[in-house]
Amino acid sequence: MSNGQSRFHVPTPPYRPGDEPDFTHLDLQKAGAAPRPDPAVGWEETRDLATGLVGVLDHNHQAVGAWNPELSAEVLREGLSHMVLTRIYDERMLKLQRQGKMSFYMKSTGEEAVAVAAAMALKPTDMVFPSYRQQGILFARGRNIVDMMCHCISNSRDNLKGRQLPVHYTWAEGSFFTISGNLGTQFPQAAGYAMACAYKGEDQIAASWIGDGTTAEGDFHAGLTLASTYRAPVIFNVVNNQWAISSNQNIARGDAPTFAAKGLGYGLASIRADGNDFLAVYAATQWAAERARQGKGATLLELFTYRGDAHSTSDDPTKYRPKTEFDRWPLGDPIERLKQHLIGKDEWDEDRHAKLEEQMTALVVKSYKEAESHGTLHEGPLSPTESIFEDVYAKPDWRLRRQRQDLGV
Amino acid sequence: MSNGQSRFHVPTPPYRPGDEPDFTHLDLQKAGAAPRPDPAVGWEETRDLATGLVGVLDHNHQAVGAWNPELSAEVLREGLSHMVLTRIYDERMLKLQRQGKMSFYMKSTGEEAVAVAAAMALKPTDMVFPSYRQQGILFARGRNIVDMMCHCISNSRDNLKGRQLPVHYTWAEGSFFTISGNLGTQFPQAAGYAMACAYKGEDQIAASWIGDGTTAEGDFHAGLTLASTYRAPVIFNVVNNQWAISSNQNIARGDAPTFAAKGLGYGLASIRADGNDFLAVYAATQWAAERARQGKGATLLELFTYRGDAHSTSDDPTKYRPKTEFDRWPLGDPIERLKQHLIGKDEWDEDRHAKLEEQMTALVVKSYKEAESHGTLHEGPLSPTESIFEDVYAKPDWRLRRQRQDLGV
Amino acid sequence: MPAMNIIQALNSAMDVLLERDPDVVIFGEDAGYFGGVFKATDKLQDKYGLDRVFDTPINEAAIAGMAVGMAAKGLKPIAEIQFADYIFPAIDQIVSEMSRIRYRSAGQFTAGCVVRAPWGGGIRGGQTHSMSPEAFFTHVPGLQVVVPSNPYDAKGLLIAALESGDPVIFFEPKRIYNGPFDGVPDTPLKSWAKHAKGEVPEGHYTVELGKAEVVREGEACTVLAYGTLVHVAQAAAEASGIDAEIIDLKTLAPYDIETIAQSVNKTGRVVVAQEAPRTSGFAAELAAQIQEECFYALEAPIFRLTGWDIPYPHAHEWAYFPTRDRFARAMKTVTEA
Amino acid sequence: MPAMNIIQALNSAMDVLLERDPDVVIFGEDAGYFGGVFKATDKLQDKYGLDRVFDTPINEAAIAGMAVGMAAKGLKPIAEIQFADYIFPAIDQIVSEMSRIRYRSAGQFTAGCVVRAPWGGGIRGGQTHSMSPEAFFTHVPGLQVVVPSNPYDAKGLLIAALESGDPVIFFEPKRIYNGPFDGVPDTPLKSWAKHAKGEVPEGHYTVELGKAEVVREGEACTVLAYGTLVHVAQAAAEASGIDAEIIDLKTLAPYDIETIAQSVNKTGRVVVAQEAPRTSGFAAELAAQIQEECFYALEAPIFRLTGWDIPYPHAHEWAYFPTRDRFARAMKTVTEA
Ligand SMILES: Cc1ncc(C[n+]2csc(CCOP(=O)(O)OP(=O)(O)O)c2C)c(N)n1
Ligand SMILES: Cc1ncc(C[n+]2csc(CCOP(=O)(O)OP(=O)(O)O)c2C)c(N)n1
Ligand SMILES: [Mg+2]
Ligand SMILES: [Mg+2]
Repeated sequence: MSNGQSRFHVPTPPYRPGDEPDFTHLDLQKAGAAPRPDPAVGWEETRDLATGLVGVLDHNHQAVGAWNPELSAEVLREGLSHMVLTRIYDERMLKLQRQGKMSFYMKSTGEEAVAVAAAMALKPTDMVFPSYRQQGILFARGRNIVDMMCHCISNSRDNLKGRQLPVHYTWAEGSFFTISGNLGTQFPQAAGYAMACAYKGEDQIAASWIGDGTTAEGDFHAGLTLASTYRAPVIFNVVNNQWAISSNQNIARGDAPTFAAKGLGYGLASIRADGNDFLAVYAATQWAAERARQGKGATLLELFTYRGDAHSTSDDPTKYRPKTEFDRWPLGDPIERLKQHLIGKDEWDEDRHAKLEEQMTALVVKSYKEAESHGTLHEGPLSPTESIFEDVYAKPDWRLRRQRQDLGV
Repeated sequence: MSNGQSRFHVPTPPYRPGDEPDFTHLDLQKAGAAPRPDPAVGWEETRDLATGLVGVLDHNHQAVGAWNPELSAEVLREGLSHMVLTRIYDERMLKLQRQGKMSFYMKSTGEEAVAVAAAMALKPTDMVFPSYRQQGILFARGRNIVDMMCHCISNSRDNLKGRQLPVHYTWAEGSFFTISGNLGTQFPQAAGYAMACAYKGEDQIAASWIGDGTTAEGDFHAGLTLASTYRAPVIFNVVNNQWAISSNQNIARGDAPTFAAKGLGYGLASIRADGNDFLAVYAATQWAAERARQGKGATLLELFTYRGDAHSTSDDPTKYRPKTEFDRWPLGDPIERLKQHLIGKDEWDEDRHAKLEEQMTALVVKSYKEAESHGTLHEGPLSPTESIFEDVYAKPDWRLRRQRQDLGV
Repeated sequence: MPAMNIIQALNSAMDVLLERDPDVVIFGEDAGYFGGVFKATDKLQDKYGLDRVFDTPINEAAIAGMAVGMAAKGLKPIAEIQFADYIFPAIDQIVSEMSRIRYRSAGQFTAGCVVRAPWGGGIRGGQTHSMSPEAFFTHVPGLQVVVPSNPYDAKGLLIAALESGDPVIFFEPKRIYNGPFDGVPDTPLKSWAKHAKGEVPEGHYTVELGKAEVVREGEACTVLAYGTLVHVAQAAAEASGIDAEIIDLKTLAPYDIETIAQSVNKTGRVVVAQEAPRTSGFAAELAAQIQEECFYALEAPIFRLTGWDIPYPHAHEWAYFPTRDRFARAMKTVTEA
Repeated sequence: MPAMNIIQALNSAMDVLLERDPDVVIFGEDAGYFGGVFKATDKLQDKYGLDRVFDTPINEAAIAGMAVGMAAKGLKPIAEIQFADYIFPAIDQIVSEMSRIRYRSAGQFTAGCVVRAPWGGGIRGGQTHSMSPEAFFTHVPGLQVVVPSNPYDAKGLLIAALESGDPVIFFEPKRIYNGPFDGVPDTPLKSWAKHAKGEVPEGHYTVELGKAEVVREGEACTVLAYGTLVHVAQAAAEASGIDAEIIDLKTLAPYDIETIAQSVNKTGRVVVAQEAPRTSGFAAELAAQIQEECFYALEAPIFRLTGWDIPYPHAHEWAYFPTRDRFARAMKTVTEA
């Protein structure tokens, strides 16, 4: 009975703690190999893209092939800078969480390109419906870092009045929807939002992100079904970082070849791209955005990446996967790859990179100081206590008025 | 604003009341043309089957091609007889509903093969999780007709004690699960049941049916995801009768090519078959059952058919589709096609057919008389009133005991 | 003023809303071309176009999620769930999303919309076409819950609901769509045309959310009801001769505590009624609040008249339903206690 | 007897169940190899195999639906929902299916299983890791709802739940997984080892469903609580010196009306407590039933001590939570009224 032999099939990850990960057998389409159809093609033309892998940066960090978005060095440096900032910010916040400055934190280490490149390829007014792991979008859109931190430490300047867990940002001004703790709910919402954009005859589109594990939720199906039926101008991103807390991507994916392939079953354009390749993410997003703006409907993008660190501050990944897996992962590190690409083009060097890191570290440290001057979760000041009764409705009814009295605030 | 031009896309049916339906443009794969791979093949080998159309009976009513299940004339006559009985039963029950003998009814006119052929291709012990439109399974499995009727008229012998709407049958002895009024819930249940069969090391499998419209529900995705992950021995049938009450199949399907193609996104074997071709339904079910029993997991079968009559006794289909659509529908009528096939083989003739219809009508009339002798909904006797408090739990708690007292029964 | 039944009144409300505001959109299963299985959206697609009144795939979570997304962009969606029994697949989008968008974004985004659903029993619908799931939604901060009991209110409340800017769960007592019901199983259908609240203005008007109405004044006891049971209570008062004061709550969240307390303080005796199963139903909330609010005025235990703790049965519907006779017995119990 | 915390006690219960009955299977998100995010299923996959304790895709409807299907085939599933806040995507399968399989099939099929979920707040989890959605489930005929408050009960109730043959929603107060909590925000964590109910037998035993326990006898008032708040109530009684009788309900559906009524008839004064938002919470059911049952014994309004009608806030968690001090004030109010 306990012989480890299952009578139905339960997928196991390729490697568990103690194993030596070896990804040499992974048959990934070479960078530059995927053709780039016109963004207005029928979804059928994306079949091979859904099981292939759109890549631009090759193993020599050169940009190759039809998907090369031909970005200026300036834009690339900007992307690099946002990704570096994202990583340094994440590191710092983790440390602060360990020091008890905030209740919880979630890093995006190794997945910075997925957020930053996409945000840069979209218009700043396109509405994004992210999960909790696309903080890179905020940096790319120029969100004030102090404000981000004030949210994370739930202080008196938290724009969410201390109501949300850290990293569950909202920023309407930056067209950044309110992040939910409930997985996947943003997909049908993004479809609805996109339909409303089309309804209003505006050029704006919507984009949403969920993880590989979250594709299993009913709301994934809800979102794609809506988009297929109404040809909503929305981009659905599946960030396949291969882990959903402790469960490997194969628990959600089952016997499907890729997550992108699921889009084909809805008649949606579907592309799998190298999520650690800034240029590939940029190019795929650009393609999907163009398609959406042309009225050709939604695209499902799978961005193949690796969750470089723990799921959140609440788990220890060495308990369920090899420590060395990230290093062995053949698609590498998005920051390192873009950096090498720029260096290869003579548009960057190690010194400038070190300096960038220094600057960003200084910015983060300085910002945190300022943020802390507005209070911290444990020491306050927080938003006024009575604010817990606000925003439940446009106007509080008798129940909330009485309850506020009962609490004596 | 009301120019009928939508700013997002809202699919409309090909024809509305008043239009002349014309299906000559429909490009359906010819009977006999689809190859029949071994049931143990990888799901990838079913790609073309998912967008094609498995058919056996050609336009001359001859059985052709690799999918011909080569059934004996005896078995075919049995199938014909079950289908004829199903149709006559449905007609009779509709009439009785109109006479006020029952609160509600749902016919399966035009879709008899989907239920009957599948049931005959399965083992009698395979557990079925039907929707409300596969009453044909019960006839094929030999359910007592009087008992079926007693359920529909909710009388004292209703095996469900009057608790369910008519046609929401349950018959555990016949491995027929309890039908839900909530669409789609049976898909993950069937997957779980199938997993339990595998867990127990039994040969038994599960099969479930939903409609085209129901594929949009989250539970469709839940069921297929489970089956893909755990390789559950289950057959998922999508009965594409082209209408979901008033909405055309394109509201649920959107831009997807077929419903079967959705299975490919889960890595499941997927087949579209001619649902009005008894032999094709039989063969496809047999193939999927063999695959499941071999431990190769689930199959998604789309059975392409047409809902020949109203959705239920609560709607009037002439309000949303042309009256002539069923007649024009190129895949015809499953009963007529099997009848002609048997006649063509010299195994049947019009006289025998007329006699069969007479016999079945007599059986239904006689059965109803008997059923009515056990009461009807309006005149009683019903199951004892106090039985409403039974089966909520294995044993009623104080609340139910008191409530029964309060009611005075 | 034209006589309308509840369906016509709802249809008129939506017509008014669509006409006045291009941001109003309406959708649901069979709600487009067909006009809904109960015909509440009849002819509206034809009048306003395919993108303003349309059919949805059969996925209630998608319907609610789409409403949230559209509302975030400034549209004013009215989403139809075909039967209240089928609202459960949408409940995560309603409980965890729709109700909290304003709160969790600290007012940066809102999700003002209406989710309409035919509700309640008495139509031989069996366990999946008869539910009264209002208690679930009254327990969710951020939601408003409305149940009209007549054509005039149905229209005025629906317009007020959409104009409130916050999400409203709008349950429609389908038993009385076409006429009031006295709670006697075999009474022939009456028409709204003969009922004062069957007169419905053509144009725009609102009935204020959060306000109850005393529909019958009396001294012997207070009866709190909503939807179908308002009429059953009235019939019971007439039939039994008990001088009951009957309050039609109309809005359950937030309910009108003032009107309720005023009556209870006068009568000291209370029946609270619901069709839903007894345990943890909305009647419990009312009873709990009233005993706190009016403790010293109460002369008898508050009587909860409810459905039983069983799924809604099909054949024995009338053994489950709080009929006129059960109502009369309840009134008798509280007045004689 | 070994000292266990609640997690260890639950783990031991599942170990016992898996060991005794090959039909028992356990599954949930991260419940397999990792042993669950709270470690309730730690090491069980290793001990019993991949097909008895396993990970599921992140789809709560699939989890509940799979449990129904497996139970129909005679397995005895224990399904874990990672947080009670995430039970909503599964609620249609629970409300419309699991709870009704026995009823609608007239006993031909059953769906005996347990749905476990970490529940309640006080852990800085914010609005999506803090909910107490028990009221929803107590409103559903066919479900049993259980909330243990200590390791001994957790194990005995979980075993009894699975052996009951009917579906049980089993909510685990995660605030007290590792030790009781006195309702004072900054009290350092205490250990279950020092608590009488922290002693847990290794083997099989059950704690009867539907039975409450008087955990503190007293004369001044009756306090009804479950889960975390049982301990907060006790701390409040000690701190305030009010001679409260405290009842740990343990099972909410069906709740133990006898034990409750006996106490209320003695004290005449009642506090009912819940962490969930106030309106239509489970405390409303208790208050409604008690005022009916014990009307003439009541000397003061029943006091509902609850969370507010707002989503569970993150930073101001302790302004929301029914703390020891709010408890003491409530007891004072009812005893002095
Ligand atoms: C509805 C719901 N179920 C479960 C959870 C608990 N949970 C939070 S994150 C997570 C894993 C998500 O994995 P994935 O989608 O791959 O995203 P990633 O964290 O890898 O970015 C789970 C199970 C949740 N937040 N919401
Ligand atoms: C969850 C849920 N939503 C809505 C309904 C109402 N409803 C009953 S049947 C039906 C149409 C189903 O169409 P389809 O799946 O194509 O099956 P068919 O009736 O054509 O066999 C609808 C919307 C329901 N029963 N359950
Ligand atoms: Mg992931
Ligand atoms: Mg259909």
